[in-house]
Amino acid sequence: MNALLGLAGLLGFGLLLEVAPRVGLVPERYFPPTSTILGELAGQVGERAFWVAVGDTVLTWLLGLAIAVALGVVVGVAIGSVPLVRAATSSTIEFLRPIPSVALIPLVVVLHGSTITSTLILVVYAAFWQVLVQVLHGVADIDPVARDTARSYRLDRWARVRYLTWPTALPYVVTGVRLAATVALILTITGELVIGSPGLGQLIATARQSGAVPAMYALIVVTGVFGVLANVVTRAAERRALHWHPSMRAEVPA
Amino acid sequence: MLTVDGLGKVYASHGRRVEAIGDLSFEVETGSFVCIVGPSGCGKTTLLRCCAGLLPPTSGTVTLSGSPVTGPPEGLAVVFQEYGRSLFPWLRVADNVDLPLRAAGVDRAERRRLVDEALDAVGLGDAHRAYPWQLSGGMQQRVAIARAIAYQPRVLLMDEPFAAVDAQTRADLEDLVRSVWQRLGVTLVFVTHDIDEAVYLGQRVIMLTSSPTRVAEDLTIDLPDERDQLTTRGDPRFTELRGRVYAQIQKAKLEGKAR
Amino acid sequence: MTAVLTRVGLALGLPVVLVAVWWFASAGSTDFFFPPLRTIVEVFGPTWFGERLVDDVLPSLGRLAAGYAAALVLGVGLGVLIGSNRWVRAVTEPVLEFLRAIPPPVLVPVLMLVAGIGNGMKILVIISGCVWPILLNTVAGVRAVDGVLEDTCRTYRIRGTLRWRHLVLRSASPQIVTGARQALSVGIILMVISEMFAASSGLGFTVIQFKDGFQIPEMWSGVILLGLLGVLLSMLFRVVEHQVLSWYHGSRTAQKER
Amino acid sequence: MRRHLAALLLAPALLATAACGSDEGQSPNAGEADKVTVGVIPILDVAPIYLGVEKGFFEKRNIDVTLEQAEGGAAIVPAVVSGQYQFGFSNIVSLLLAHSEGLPVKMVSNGNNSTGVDGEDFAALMVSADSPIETAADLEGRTVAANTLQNIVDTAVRASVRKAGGDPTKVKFTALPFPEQPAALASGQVDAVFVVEPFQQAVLGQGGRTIASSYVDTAPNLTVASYFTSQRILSENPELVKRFTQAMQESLSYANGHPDEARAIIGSYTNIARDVVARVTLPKWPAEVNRDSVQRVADLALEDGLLKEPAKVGDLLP
Repeated sequence: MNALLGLAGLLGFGLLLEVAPRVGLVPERYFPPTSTILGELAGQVGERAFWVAVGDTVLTWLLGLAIAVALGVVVGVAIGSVPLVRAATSSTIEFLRPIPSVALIPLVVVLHGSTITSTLILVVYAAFWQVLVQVLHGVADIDPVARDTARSYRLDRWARVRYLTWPTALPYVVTGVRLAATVALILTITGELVIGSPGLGQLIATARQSGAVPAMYALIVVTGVFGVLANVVTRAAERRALHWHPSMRAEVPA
Repeated sequence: MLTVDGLGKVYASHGRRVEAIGDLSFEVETGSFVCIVGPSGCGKTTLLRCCAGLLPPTSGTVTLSGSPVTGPPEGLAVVFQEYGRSLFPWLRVADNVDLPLRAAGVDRAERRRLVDEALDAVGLGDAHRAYPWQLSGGMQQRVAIARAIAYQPRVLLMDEPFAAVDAQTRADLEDLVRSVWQRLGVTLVFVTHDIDEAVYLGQRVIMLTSSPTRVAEDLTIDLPDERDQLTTRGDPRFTELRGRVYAQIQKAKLEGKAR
Repeated sequence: MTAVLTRVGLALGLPVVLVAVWWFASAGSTDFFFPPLRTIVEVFGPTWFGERLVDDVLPSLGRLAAGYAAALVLGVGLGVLIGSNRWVRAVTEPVLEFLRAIPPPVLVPVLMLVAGIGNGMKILVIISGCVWPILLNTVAGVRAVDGVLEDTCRTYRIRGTLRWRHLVLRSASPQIVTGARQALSVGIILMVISEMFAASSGLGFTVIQFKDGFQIPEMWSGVILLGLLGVLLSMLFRVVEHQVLSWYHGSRTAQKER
Repeated sequence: MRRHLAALLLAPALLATAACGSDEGQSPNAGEADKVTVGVIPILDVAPIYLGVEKGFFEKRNIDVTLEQAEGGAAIVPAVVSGQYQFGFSNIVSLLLAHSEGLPVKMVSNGNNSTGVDGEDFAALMVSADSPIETAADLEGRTVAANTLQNIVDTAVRASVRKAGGDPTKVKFTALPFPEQPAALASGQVDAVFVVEPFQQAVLGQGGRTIASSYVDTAPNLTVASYFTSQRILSENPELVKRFTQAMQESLSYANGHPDEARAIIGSYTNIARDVVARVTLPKWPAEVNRDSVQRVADLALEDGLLKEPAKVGDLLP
């Protein structure tokens, strides 16, 4: 039922955007009707350049995400497992985290030019914090009784990480990955758009430069689809990883 | 007078029909204290929600002072079982009590007086500025009762209000409810699954069957009006009435299982 | 006393060490793109405290404030409307999910077409990015209003404005705040990006100008200023959140202890 | 601190993408062609190097050229300095600025020059048909769109304003890419634009009118842009630079002498429509840098406050 209503909503939205420019409610030059956008999209899908761009975007996105997750987990577990280190780093983390990643754009451009490396740096920087913070929460969430039990059975450090820290932190890691995936996608496209590294963002910039408005919209739709996919996939992964967990955690203001 | 006439409620979900209430009829005299008991899961809460106008019945009617109840009627207050969820956690105790009065358009000075009186009456005269979650469970339920008192309802419905508080607090709260009823002269319908509580509190006890719920028996409690935890519960008549209610509920349970 | 000292030491220790490391490691730097920290600090004051504060920094912050405020009003307003009606919610949900999933910066070129290159465009860009997290979180929050509280309001005939103010908005406020926090970081990003596209003033614009003019220490100082602003705004947000949600954190702690 | 942290974080990223990154410090193997990457901007101005590559002027000097397109001169300069590109193309103001800020850059060849003919240059300061603006002096208090600020464009526009008797400090500039300028002018978002070909044709097409040929106003036969390299390449491999300069000079001369072939090659690396390519005004491509014009631009940049102190033009020129 809800799915049907939602579909109706999508269709209605598409119809609205089709009709509004046609009847002159909004200028057609700036708001091409849905059919034009979809036609343009179909045209793009047939082109090699489009798929190359998609490939570049996905590569940057996933590579950035993978690096951020790996770093976030390793650094998070390392910091989180030693209370003193955690206490000593918390102010630094709280300071570095809100630094807007786009502030780094001029720096990376100067250092690495319009390359994928530049965009990757932005992506990794932005996504890393999402993972790190969740991992730190996760490691802090270890049940004290379980910890004492592990100690009393004289599990060594590695076994503790393997059987205690990791399972406790896993749901948080997955949540972190979900949040990081969204942020990473935004920064990937932003980097391509602003820095000009190859990918969908750069195609949008090119479309803008040549005044190809429908192409711009078509590509924006594609980025939206990527965003939805990222959400759906990571949410499903989250449910899978968490199904055994007592609380399907919602993001709470921390 | 609160009249329940031929009340029935059927829940339909996922293609399954669940008949929660079969056919219920009873009356509650104005100013009387009626307890409703029944085996767990017999639709007590459903009945109460129908009476409060929170849930439309599938069949039959609820009438309050001659007018049918189609939505929450004026002059009716409810004390819910889940005290933790019925108080606004973002409002202080006094503001929680005050909010319904503001909605009713009572002027500021009068509201203040009513809130003070109500909180004093439940023994929370010094908790005005606290947040509900800073109080114990029993105290939170006192706040909910104070809110009902300050509202000056003609009818007060209570849905297993003490199910989740400890035994000692519970005894105190029972006495509190009795005294509030006597002082305000409200019509009080008190739903509980606790047989002792029902007999101790009410002028009448209406016993329900398992669902689909019907009235199993309507019993007048002929204990003296002045009740207290020691003497009333020690009274042989109390034991006798209690035994009778107990037997009836056991029977209802067995019948329920047999079905 | 020692406890306080330890805490201060722990909070300041690492940052001081890191800055010191940067300071000394870069002291003799001859790499054009990594000027000594000392040089950056020296140019920081003259670069930003003066005309640029009025001409660039404040207009940027003004646009951010305007866009963010508008997004809050719009997001909460629409969110409450959508969240309190099951049908509207079902119909709009996929559309909203899609709109939210669009990376906000890609809207900059489109909005430039529509709204030109002035303040209006930049504010619109900020709104267009900030509104989604607020809107969707509000919808979720409104939807999750406690059933018992809802019943309480009904029986006590608490309706209209009182109900919106004291039930719906307050119930949803933890989620609204979550959305507002996400929106703030998106807003800062968009403030900078919108100025990188077409502008004659603003923080993002100025930093790019420094880059194009090869004034690398000044550019670094701009990057640091942006970072400091991000940190400052997030601290400000925390203060506000503490005010708005003190009941929420209190009740959660109380629940955990029970 | 952030930088160090970032570096730390990014070490794996850099390793992983080393393949797409730069391969600097390559040494020429005997017998094999020297591989060089040249950063260019996809505009008319660089037609000679494309033509030269096609004609084999580089190949016959044992240089294997890869042309990389970048956003603008300001982006190419750091890439050349860091060794990502061996040579680059940039307007001379960006080079003067870079040089004055201490970046080790050195011009190696002329890039392109204005036609020197007022009203018939490949770039123009333009207003819309119904604009009250008659001369550059009327731009006081108005907004002019420039593709990027702090380069030859705003310097040239200020030169036009000055020449027309106006006060250049009172002109406001907005950074807006060339392709968007015609629309911005038409919708009144800016009062004037400074466009190069083919956007000059676009503005003409919508009825716009030229109020000044700013490059002509700046200096006679102004050298607008040039090819450059880094001091490091120059000192490590002066002989390669010499060969590159020779190949460039041959390319420039050839392009200057064969405008039709230049037009044809423009169509291959830009998206400019064929009929527009046929119409555009081409720049001039002399083989030698117009030294006086560079000095003149340096003086103007100093006057405008772009440069803090007089540029050592002699150090920058080839």
